[in-house]
Amino acid sequence: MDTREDIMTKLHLTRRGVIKAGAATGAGLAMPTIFVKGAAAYTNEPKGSEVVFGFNVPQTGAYADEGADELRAYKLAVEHINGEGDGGMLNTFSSKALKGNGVLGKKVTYVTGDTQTKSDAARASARSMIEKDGAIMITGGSSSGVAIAVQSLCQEAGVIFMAALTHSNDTTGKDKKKHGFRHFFNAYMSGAALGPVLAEAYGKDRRAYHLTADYTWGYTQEASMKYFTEKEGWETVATVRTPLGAGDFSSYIAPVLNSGADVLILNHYGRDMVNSLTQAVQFGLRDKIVNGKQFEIVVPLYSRLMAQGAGDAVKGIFGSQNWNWQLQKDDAASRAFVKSFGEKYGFPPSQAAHVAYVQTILYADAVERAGSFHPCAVIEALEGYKFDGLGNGPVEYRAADHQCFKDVLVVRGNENPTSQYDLLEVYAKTPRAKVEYAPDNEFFAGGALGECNPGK
Amino acid sequence: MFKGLDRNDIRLMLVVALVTLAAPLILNPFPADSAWAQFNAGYPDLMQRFVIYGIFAIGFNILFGLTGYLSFGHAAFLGVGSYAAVWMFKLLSMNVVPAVLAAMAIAGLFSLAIGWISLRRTGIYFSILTLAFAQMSYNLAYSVLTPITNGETGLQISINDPRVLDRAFGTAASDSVPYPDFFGLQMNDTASFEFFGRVFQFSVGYYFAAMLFLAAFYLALRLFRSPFGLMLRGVKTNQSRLEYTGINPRPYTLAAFVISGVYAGLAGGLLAAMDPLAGAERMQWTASGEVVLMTILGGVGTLLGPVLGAGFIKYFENILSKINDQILHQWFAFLPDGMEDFMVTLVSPFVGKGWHLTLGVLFMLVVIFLPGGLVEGFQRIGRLLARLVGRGRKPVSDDDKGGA
Amino acid sequence: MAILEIRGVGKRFGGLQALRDVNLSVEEGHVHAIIGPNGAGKSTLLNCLVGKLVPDEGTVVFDGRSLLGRKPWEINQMGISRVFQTPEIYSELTVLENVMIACLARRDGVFRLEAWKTLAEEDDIRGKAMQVLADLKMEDKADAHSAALSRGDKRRLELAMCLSQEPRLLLLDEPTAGMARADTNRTIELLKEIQERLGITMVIIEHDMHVVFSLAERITVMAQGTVLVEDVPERIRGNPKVQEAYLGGHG
Amino acid sequence: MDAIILQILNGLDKGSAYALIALGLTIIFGTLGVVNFAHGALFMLGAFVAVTVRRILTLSFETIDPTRKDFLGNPLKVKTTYVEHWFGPDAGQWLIDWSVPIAVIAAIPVMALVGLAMERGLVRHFYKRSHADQILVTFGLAIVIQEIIKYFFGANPIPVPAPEIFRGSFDFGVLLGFPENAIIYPYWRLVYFAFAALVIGGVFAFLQFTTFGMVVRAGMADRETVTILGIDIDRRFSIMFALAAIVAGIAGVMYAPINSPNYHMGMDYLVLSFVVVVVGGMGSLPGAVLAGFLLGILESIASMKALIDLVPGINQVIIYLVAIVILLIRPRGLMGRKGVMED
Repeated sequence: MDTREDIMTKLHLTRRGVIKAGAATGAGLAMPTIFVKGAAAYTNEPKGSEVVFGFNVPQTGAYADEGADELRAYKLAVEHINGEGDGGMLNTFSSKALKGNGVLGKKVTYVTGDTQTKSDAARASARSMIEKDGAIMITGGSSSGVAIAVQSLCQEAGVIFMAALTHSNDTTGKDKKKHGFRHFFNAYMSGAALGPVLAEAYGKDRRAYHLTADYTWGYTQEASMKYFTEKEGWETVATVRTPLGAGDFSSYIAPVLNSGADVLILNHYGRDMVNSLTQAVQFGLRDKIVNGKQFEIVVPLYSRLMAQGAGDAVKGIFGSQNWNWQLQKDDAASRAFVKSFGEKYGFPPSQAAHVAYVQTILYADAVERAGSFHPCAVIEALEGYKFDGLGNGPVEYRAADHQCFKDVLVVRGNENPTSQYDLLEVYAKTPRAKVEYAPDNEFFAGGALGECNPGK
Repeated sequence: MFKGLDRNDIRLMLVVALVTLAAPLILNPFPADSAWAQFNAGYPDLMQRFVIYGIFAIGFNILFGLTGYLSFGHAAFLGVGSYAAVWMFKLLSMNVVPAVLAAMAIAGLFSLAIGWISLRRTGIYFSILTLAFAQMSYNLAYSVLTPITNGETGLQISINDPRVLDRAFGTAASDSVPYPDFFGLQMNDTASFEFFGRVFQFSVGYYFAAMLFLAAFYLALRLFRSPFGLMLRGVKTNQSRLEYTGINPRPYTLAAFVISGVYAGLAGGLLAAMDPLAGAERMQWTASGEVVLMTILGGVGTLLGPVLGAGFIKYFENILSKINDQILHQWFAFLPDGMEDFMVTLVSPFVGKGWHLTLGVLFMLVVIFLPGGLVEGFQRIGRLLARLVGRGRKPVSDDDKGGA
Repeated sequence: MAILEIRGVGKRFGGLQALRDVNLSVEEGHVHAIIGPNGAGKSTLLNCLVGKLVPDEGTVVFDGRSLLGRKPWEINQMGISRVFQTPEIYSELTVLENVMIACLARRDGVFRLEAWKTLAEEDDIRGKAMQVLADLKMEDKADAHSAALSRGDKRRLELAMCLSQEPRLLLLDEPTAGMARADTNRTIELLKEIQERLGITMVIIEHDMHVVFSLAERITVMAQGTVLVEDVPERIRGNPKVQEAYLGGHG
Repeated sequence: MDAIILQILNGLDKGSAYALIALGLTIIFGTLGVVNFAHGALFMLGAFVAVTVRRILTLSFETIDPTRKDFLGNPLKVKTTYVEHWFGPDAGQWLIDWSVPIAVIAAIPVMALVGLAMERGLVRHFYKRSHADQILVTFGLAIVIQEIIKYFFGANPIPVPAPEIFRGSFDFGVLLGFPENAIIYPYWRLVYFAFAALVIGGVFAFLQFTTFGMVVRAGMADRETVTILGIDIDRRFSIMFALAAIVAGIAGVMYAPINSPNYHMGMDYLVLSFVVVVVGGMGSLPGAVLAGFLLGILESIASMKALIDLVPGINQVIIYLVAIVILLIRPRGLMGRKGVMED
């Protein structure tokens, strides 16, 4: 380390820094004057009256619509932080640090980028936000791969990453980072929340067949579901890996009935889930009686857009969600959010929009409470932070792994939807205590947060 | 050094070198707080991508432009190069030299194996063979090879990696994830100057990649003008004549295939050196298709074309996708309210989430109006300028006579 | 001494016996013509010589070494060059580049990876190529695109490529096909001159009797896949078998 | 045993989809010599014809139901479709239910127009250009088509259900003496298979037994000669392009209930269809069909659990592996002609 620093001093290079000698040279010249960026204490320290957030969401590719919904929510959050609009969940948020005058008096502006749901493109986009636009915080994500890739980039660059949609255990497990924070729930929590509900609804004597997307997220989802259903007494007949984007799942679905299984668990997301569920229903699986029981299908992770894609096929099918706008029935915060989002855009927000909004507010609030944009101070303010009034009831950002802990929703496909927005209905809330785990739980072991890195 | 090159080639090389070295200045024409700052491309990440994808496309063009063999699986070599580089970072040292060398070596071996099989066929049969190999690599890297490639997330560096050499020399950082460096100069070290509101960023990573780009360009230039290059063009024009002239085309095409594979490996290694993460998407057919498009768009078989094509695509991908309604409103703020909204509505389908649309339209326009690719466009502008200036000299871009 | 010895060569394509027991020997330094009506098997025989086809039976020996099973480039490297019926040139390259490829192939053999040295440094090769072009009075077209050449010039270019390799045996497949009489005569003169100056052995396949009798020292007449008769031109002219083969009989 | 029969049946169905897509592509390859990267987009457009027809049939007007509330607490607007309003609920529901077969009929003229417009407006000018230029321009076109669809329909898949009576599956196993549920096959896939067989047979019969077809086949073999004979082969080629577009389009319509249409599905099938066409052999229609079925069946068999457990990842690579092996054994694919797209 020492030698490296020596070399850098000699060359007047600092990490992402400034040539200090340039100032002297510049001052000596009459014109044109060379202004040197003032020495910063940390990466992209905001100097003027504005501060830049980076919204890095999928705008092209399979998750473009989810990205669009996230972006809507980000814009709404920025409005509320800057004191425009009706304030949304700022009115219900347990912290009152944000005053509607931006963050630390600086007006929030934002830049947007396209992750294309590819780790590469997502990092390119995030790097351009950091290097070119001076973003102080990056938020977004559409898949766990992207979220983990961008999270480690932010760690290296010294900015904060507020993950939006990422469900893999690894994000706050073996790939956790000091600079990364996840509000969204994870595969383990889905399993923990669904296990007991499924056992209650379908009985403890069930035989499950897993179809699993053949990549990292699929593996963690499968492991979690297997663990928690077996804990309830279910037997796992088989787990089969399906190629990403297979399109036609018939050759995977057809053997299910004859395998002795009476439940099919689809560890798929996005288009894979839409297609595999549609096709499983088309096979008539749910009309069959196997082992003397009605055959059932389970989709551990739901999103509203996926439900819309699958249409009628979701009716009566269990899954889990981070948040659902129908919570507004008995939650004032959700009501406030649905109102301000719905009035601006004309339809209720999805869980993607919710997590995007909440993460932005949480970051801004942490800065305000810390009194500084310095990433180390912000991290300190977020770690172990307990809050309420953002739609999920009481929530804690656990210091050990930067994962939010809260109640998890079990949802079910609505048998009689009134519109394309209530295809899913809230079935049960599994309390936080039941989905919580120790930081060194086997599903999350390995990896370390590392140290706070102010960059420069 | 310039022995054997004519004046036009030397001039071309010098212009390319000058532009490359001055890129941080040239690509930043707009003040940072102006509405047009969006179009600045002079930040490290994008400049690095320009030169790295330039290397990739130059190498691809050595195969496609000279021999006419259209590989639809070249991204596999880029991906393999990236994985090799990251593994070197993890196992040996954060120094980029072993990583880049390993990337080139592994990609070379990989392309030797694939080329040896695929070159048994010509035309579209060859294209499909290369495509099949690349898609297999991608599918496996994304799924069952996850232990080696870290699948969906991509291979990353972690604090606990062995990094044998770094530990032996005591340069291994223990408290945080290290960054690739060139004997102590970290790739993400950047010096920035502010000058009349323009922020110029000089990054170590960019200059490291740029030097390798210039070397790659120079080597390609010589290769184009070499007897070897002539034989490759012979393969493209009339393979059977070549056989009856006493030349076995196979070793030539295989050599061209491996050279372009090594170029791709170098590009992949550099991508990993600039940003130490290797994702499987780098090997997908869309990535292979992208380098084909870069080459055709710029001008097949010309020296400069593929570089222009690479720059064109990467520029529009990175710049257009970041333009959002907020920025559009800024641009058209000078118009009356109704007009402003109308203009924003008109333009917004082409930027932000619609950047693909613009790119598609541009592809069609270029291929319809500039059959020779962007290089032809430059030549036309050059000729026009020459005529305007009224001097009889040939314009610079005419030098790019690379062949076919 | 015979430089090329063909003994008992036969070739079948499915049910068609294209060549049957063909025997032929070509003396070094001679111009040897092969004539015969369409379908006589002349081109098939030629393809068996250059490695495009492999005979089913028989032997082909060039300068004491068998040609059977060798690839076209190996046969060329042994000193056999071929001019095609329709000119086979590198139409996207310049005339000079066309000839330089042939010169390089002669010098470097089947494969040589030298990507660093440029053509501009290859003075010897360039000089030799220019020399051959000058011999064929094409030096003024050296920088022209070969696609733009006239048909006659394309044929001369192909000839230049073959000659630049200093072959020991030159195979010419209908070198004057489709030419006007004046061009044909020029070609005859050219070939004569080359033969006199360089003493290259030539095998010419030709329809045009004018060409054949102007050039050939020996003539082999083929019909229906086999050799009908082989002799000096004077005796071929009056041979009744030949007249029968051309004029009537088998139909 | 039953597992293998099951997968062969699945493979026939997958194969009929592959064959249909590849058929149109190979018509364009074979007749026009054009590398059409926009062919996947035609398939996708077909699927969106199904979406559009369903949207049109479900066009509705709103009436306010004051007794119910929407998500913001305002009175709920209840939608009634026009077809139900006009034809009564039963007939209206029936029309909506049968939207996919109706869409097939609608897709024929629509796709013919799209095909003609593409050929006349763009592709025609690229017959004499290099394959590289053809790739660039058709790829550009594919992106433009797909982005236009995304602009109007979004990126999310849109469900297009098959008619109600085709839901559920048929138990083949019982017929063959296997236990219940051993070999099941969804009704809609039976329909799809029959439909594909019909279309493929139709195209072959058209090319084989009509004068038009004979001329086109002659044109495929030797374009110049046919032109010399004074036949306007260009006009026929435009019609062939339209035909290819129709085949791709109706394949897309019928596939919509299996694979919910999304704007990107064309690109997803593009690579696969190229592989099928080339494995079948350039310029050979029977080759494309044969390769489609072969790859479909092998892909299905490779997705059996026993095989995946034996060779991990085999289901990920089977198609490409088979393609490589076939191309190495047979230089021009299964039934390719010499000299087509070999340089």
